[in-house]
Amino acid sequence: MTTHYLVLSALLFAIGGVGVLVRRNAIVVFMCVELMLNACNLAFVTFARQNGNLDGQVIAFFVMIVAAAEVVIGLAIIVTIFRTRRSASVDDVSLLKY
Amino acid sequence: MNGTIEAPTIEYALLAPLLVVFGAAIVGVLVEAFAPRYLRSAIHLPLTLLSLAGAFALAVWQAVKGVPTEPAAMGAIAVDGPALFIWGTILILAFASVLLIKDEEHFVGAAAAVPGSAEEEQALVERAAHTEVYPLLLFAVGGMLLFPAANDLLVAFVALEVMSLPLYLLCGLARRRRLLSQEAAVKYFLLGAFSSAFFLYGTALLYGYAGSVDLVKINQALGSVGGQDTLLYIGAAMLGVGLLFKIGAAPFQSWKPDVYQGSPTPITALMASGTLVAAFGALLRVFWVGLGGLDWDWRPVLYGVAILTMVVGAILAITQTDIKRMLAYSSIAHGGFLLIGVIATGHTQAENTSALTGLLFYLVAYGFTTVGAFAVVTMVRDAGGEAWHLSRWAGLGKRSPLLAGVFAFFLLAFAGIPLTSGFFGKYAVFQAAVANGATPLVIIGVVASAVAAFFYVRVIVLMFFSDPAADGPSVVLPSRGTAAVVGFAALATVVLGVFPQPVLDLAHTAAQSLFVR
Amino acid sequence: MEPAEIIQHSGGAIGAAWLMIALPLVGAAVLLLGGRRTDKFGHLLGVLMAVASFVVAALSFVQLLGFAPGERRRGIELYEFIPGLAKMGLLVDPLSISFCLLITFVGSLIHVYSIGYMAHDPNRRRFFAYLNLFVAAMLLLVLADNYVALFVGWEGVGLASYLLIGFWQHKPSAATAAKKAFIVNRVGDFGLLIGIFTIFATFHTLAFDGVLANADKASSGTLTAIGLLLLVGACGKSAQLPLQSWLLDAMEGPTPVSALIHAATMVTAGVYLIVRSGPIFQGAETAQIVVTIVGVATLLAGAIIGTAKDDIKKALAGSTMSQIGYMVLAAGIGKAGYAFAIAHLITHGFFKADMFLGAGSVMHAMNDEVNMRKYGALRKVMPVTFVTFLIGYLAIIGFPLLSGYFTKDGIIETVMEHNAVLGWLAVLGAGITGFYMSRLVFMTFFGAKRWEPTAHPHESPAVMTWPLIILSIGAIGLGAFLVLGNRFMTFLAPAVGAPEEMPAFHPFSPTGLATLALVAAGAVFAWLKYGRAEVPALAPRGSFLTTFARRDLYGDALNEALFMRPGQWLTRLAVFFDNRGVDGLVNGLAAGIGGTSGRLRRVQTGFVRSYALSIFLGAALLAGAWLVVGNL
Amino acid sequence: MPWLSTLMGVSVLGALGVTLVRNDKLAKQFTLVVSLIVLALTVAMAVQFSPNGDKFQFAETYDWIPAFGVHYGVAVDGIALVLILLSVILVPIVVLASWHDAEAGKRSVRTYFSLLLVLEAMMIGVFAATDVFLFYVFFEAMLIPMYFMIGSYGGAQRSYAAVKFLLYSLFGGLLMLVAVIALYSIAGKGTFMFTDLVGTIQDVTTQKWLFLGFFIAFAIKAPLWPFHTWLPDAAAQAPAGAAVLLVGVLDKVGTYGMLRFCLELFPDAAKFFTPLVITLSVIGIVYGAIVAIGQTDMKRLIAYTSVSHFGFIAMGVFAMTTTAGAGATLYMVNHGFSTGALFLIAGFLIYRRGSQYIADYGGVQKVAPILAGTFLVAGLSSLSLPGLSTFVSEFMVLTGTFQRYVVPSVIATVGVILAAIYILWMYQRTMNGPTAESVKSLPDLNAREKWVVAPLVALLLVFGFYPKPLLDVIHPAVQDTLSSVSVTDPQPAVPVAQEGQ
Repeated sequence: MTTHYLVLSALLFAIGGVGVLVRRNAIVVFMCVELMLNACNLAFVTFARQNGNLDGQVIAFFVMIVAAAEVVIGLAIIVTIFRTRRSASVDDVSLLKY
Repeated sequence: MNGTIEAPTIEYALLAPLLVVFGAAIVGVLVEAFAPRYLRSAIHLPLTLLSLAGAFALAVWQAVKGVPTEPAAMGAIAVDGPALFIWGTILILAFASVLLIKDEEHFVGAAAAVPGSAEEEQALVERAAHTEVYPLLLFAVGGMLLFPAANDLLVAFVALEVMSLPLYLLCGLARRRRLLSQEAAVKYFLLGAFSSAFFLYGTALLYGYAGSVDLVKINQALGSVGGQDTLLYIGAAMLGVGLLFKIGAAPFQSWKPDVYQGSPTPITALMASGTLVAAFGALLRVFWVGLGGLDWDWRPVLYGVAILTMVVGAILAITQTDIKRMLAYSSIAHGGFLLIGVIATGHTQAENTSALTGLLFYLVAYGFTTVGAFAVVTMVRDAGGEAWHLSRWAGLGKRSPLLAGVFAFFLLAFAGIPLTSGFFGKYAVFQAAVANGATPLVIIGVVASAVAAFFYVRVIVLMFFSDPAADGPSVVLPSRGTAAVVGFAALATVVLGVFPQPVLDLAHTAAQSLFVR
Repeated sequence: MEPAEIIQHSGGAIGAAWLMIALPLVGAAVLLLGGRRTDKFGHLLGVLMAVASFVVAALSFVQLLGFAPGERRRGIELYEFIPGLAKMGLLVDPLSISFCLLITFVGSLIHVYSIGYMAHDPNRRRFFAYLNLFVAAMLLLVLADNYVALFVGWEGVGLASYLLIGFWQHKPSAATAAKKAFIVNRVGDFGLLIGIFTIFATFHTLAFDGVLANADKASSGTLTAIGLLLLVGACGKSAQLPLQSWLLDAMEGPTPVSALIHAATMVTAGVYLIVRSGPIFQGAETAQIVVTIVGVATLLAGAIIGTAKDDIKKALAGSTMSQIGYMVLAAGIGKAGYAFAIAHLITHGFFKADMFLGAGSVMHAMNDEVNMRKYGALRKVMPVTFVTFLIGYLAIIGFPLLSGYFTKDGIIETVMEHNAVLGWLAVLGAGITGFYMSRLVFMTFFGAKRWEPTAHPHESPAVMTWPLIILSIGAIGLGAFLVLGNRFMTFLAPAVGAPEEMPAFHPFSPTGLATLALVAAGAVFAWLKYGRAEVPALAPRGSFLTTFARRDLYGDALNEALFMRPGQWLTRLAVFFDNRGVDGLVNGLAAGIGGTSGRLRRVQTGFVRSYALSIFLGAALLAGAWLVVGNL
Repeated sequence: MPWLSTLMGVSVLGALGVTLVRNDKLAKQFTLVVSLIVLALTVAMAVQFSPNGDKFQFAETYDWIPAFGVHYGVAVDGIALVLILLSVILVPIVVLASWHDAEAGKRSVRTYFSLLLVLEAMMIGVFAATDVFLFYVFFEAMLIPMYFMIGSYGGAQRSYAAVKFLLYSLFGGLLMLVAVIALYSIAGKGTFMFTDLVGTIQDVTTQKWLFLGFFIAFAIKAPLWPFHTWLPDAAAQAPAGAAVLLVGVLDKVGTYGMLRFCLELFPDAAKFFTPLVITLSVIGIVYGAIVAIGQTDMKRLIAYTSVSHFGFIAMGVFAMTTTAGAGATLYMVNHGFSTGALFLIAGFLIYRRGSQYIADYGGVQKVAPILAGTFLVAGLSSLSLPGLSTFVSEFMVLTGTFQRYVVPSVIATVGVILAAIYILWMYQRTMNGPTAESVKSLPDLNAREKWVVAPLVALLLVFGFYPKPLLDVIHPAVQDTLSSVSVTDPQPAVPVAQEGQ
């Protein structure tokens, strides 16, 4: 029955991935990445249960912390560029190309 | 298991270099918090340099004292020959980058201030500076040290993030061309996070497959566990995505040119040298140790990736007009060449050792030359800061022959002309590959490097054979640090090109026992 | 009877035979390197060297006579030239010594003559340097004891001839003529070279004694091949068909050059080669036949060309071709013909040189006018020239008891015995000779004055007339001396062999009479047309035959159509192909890569999301690939 | 005494010294002195060479990179010796000839001459290397100084020419690198020493692949048709002096490599590919000559004549008869002198008039007889006139080839005719005829230039009549090479017992 959880996590991961591809707003894109991380967490926890050891659950905590740190950095950067350009659309930042 | 958790044992001595760097970083943060502004950089610089030097010394002491054959910290971190060698390399490169950072020129006064705004003006006036740069850099270096030494995927993931997050910030702190710098930061951040998500998911799947994230255990599981191969393959692939992203292998190379171009040059130097070395260390460990039993499966895949990377790197570089962007593509191409070494695993330990030796040597050679090249880039400036556009480099050979000569020498090393370090790097890797039957790959490799030679040569032509532009860029008198870096890099490139034996021996002893299992 | 063995020799004049070559070589070197400093005495040095070399030749000749006939082939080792291929050595035997005497003697006379002829030329020193160079090379050619050394001399004389034809190189015509001569000769040398390769491949030696003594051991096929290849070389050097075209243009050179190189000596080298390689030809029936055919064809062609030329030198050049045709014809017959061929070669050397120098003295007098239609009635103003020229004329047409009579008649007789058709053609040739030579003499010395108003003809200075006189003496007596009692044939026998029974000389043989009759007819016809009748100042259009002759039997036209134009076309094509084709391919490849790069870098759009997409797809690709590989 | 190392050392130190000299004139004189010292030393070495002694003499071998089995191994056999002699003789001449070349572009004179000396050291090294890897290193590293000499001091199209030259050769070199590596790992000897590697590759298929790897590199270097198109550009753009070293020496590395490595390391493959190589050579001989006839630029013309000549050399090498092989080796030397003379004198002419185009000249002979005369001699040597050394070598090559391959050598002999056409026609267009206005005031050769030309002409003449000294050195080496390829000369149909033949 754990497979359902795995499927769900895969689904979430996919949604997150697609979200990154389709959404323009940097914040949303970033949220999608977070979603992917959480999908991973779900997978970890599930596997922890499946394998009957705690590592997976421990790892989940690690991931959350890392994700939190990522948020800090991420928002800092996104906010800066928003202040500069008055827009959070990732499609506007395309000076560097070719 | 009965729920009780016994306290872990940690070999602090083995991890000393890591701890020194991280410790220094935290001290740095405290300095930011409590030291008065005017003192900060005065404290930071010696602190950073000393910590790096100290870490290096410790690493050397470690190596002299005898390389441990057991993973440390409950099997989380493996301080083995290759790891120590890579540590040494990264620390030297980081040291060099710090020397480049030293002259504040490169970094923005107030990152929060909107470009062209009053605040920025004011920041300039009161000569404000973001001294956080140093602790950030130390954190990044710490991550770089941890990444290749991580013996389980979780540590690897954490190390990856610890290495990346500070870099994301540092990318955005360029003093000039701030829009580009910030853009680089955003791109690097989003894509980095994206790719690390893949890495994590891969970890999860492998955990699901092997029931552990410990590389050794995973490797053992490869044989035993059956029926879940799909899990394994997809997991391994996802893991690969994360790692290949960091080396900038095609098709995951797209971030490299933009980020290298946008970032402050010293940071570019650090990323192009340190990050690459670290990433390759990790890649090697994951694929040789974690998926060692799987090599018949991943070798063909990496085969394709290597070819694609070399070709894309070489071909796209030809038409670049921005020096940093061109170097970025060149580093992509070199990533491809290095991948050849990763693939050149054989059946006997000796064969693997020679492959690993070649790879390590290549990393050293390439790292030093790269730092040197970017150091030169920082010195060629005009009104708007560094003169990035190649057309501005025309006739540099006449205005300042020495600098142009050195740079030309670096370029020749990149192109792999004999009597430069680059040649022996390529040679060592190619030889290992041929010895292990990857000759076709090598042939593609040499063709690619012939193509690559074109754009290195093109720059030389610009610098020496074409006449200088009237308002050509001026070469700033280098600060002592920068001069030292350039000199050191040039020296390394010569010495490794003429007498590679000592370093080869060193790499060989490091690779002797391969990675601990 | 077969040629005698070669005996290694040292000491005496023969031992010092190399001086014959060295002396003029030194002269040339001194004059060329000495530069202006040697201007004052340059010509004297040149003459001195030529004469000195004649002295050596004469002494060697005397010493050679001292030996018994069977021991008159003396080989002199000098040094190892090309290890494994050839030594540098000389072969002094009746054949080579006869050439040496001819070359050095006539050569010296022409040197003397040139002092006067070139007196007013600023580059006289260089002229003498080249003359000396020529003499040296020619002597090496005839003295060499192997084919490589022979080839060295062979091309050496070619070089000298190139330099001397183009001596007035500021004249484009001269420069072109010189180049043409050299290139056509190279075509001949092409054949000679391959001949030499074949010889080496067959015998693994290039020394005469090695090759010729063993020629009979080789298959006749090989010998035929070698023979024909050598013949090609001979044709080039001796202006035989089909490589004759250069000789007429070569008249651009100063007249002494025409006399020495293009009449007396160099052009006869082909004959020497054929005679020297006798054993090879004797083993190759076909080759011999081809030789005789070439000879006949050329002797007629030359004669015909001679009939139509108004340029006195070109007329003489035609006659030279024709006379050499006789020699080649004789040489093609084999042992029976060799002696006569060489004898005629020697006498021809004298009387043709005599006439060329005469023509030179006439031109000298008529400020370098060569068109005979502008001459006439010169016999009164320049008696010496006239008389000597007349002697040469009588000699060449074979007037009884003069040189040509004996030698040429000898050839005709021999050919007649060998093959009637060839014989009668030779006779016909003699008749034509009678006509065109008479025409030449009448137009030049008889009839009315047709001079340019500016012309004030006068007799040439003694330094020029004395050589004429000496040469004409040779033209009178030499033939009788050589032929009567087969003196020359017996002398040559050790070198080239001789027929089993010596030919008896009978003065009034039917052939001889027929020849005389034809010659007389020709002369009379010429008298009617050019002696008595008024010669038009402008050449009349003339019949098709005349134009045919005037245009050198369309030889040049043929070469142009066959080689020059296609050649130029081919060159242009090749250059185009090289730039567009070969190089284009390379540059195209480079451009292709550049273009690819230019298009490919567009993929790097700068949009984060497209990068993310590439990563996403990359991940999918990687996973897919892995699954595929893993499940194989 | 470590002769070869000394030679290289002296030139390298000289190169460093030149960069330190401040004044240009002094730098030139210094360079000249250094190159003359090297020449003297080389001659001193050459006289101690015993032709019938060991194959390799003056050998020095030290470990360089044990990890790769790479040695610093230098020594000479007859072939290498004469080529080194060629190089060290040409260098001082080139120095003297390029006295003013470097100044044309307002670029550093000292750099030019120090590059020249660096190049000299590398030229010695590449011929002396007895370690395949060391050979490769020199083979590639040589490109760089030449690249800078062409690129910085060349004509209008210099950078295009320089890049083309570098990339073309580099590409070949990289292919060779693969072959070198493969040779090492397949031989499995753990060493790169040439003598140890000979005969280690037995499998014919492997031999073929490795042969191709080496051969293509050498064919590009030599250059053989159809890899030749870089040469005309490079030679036409390079300053005369550099062009001499490029065509006279650097390209010889290609043909030398064929003789030394392609034949000895891969005998079976060499035999297998002989028809192909001979075909390419013959095409090159005729094609190069025809294209040369069509050139309007003097230096390009000379370059194309070299394409033709390299055809002869390659043909001689692969004919695999003693005569042809020795001839080819001698050809390498003579061609250096003769083309050297042609390029330099053409250079003098171009320096005076400032145009490479034949059409801009005419009647020079009248105003500058010595220049014209020497030019003619050089030209005649290029069309291999007997009496000049080039004839000996060409004759040997053709004779030797004819023993085995009749048709090719006959076609090749056509080149002899074509040579007469391209040389004499160029001479006529530049030197003969009415003097062109633009050259009316052309000065004749000055003392320095005479000193440049004199030795070359002397060498051409001396070896033209007395090639024995060179051939005595070359013959044993070539025979040794052929015996290791295990071929024997074809026997004559009519064997004639000849002493000393």
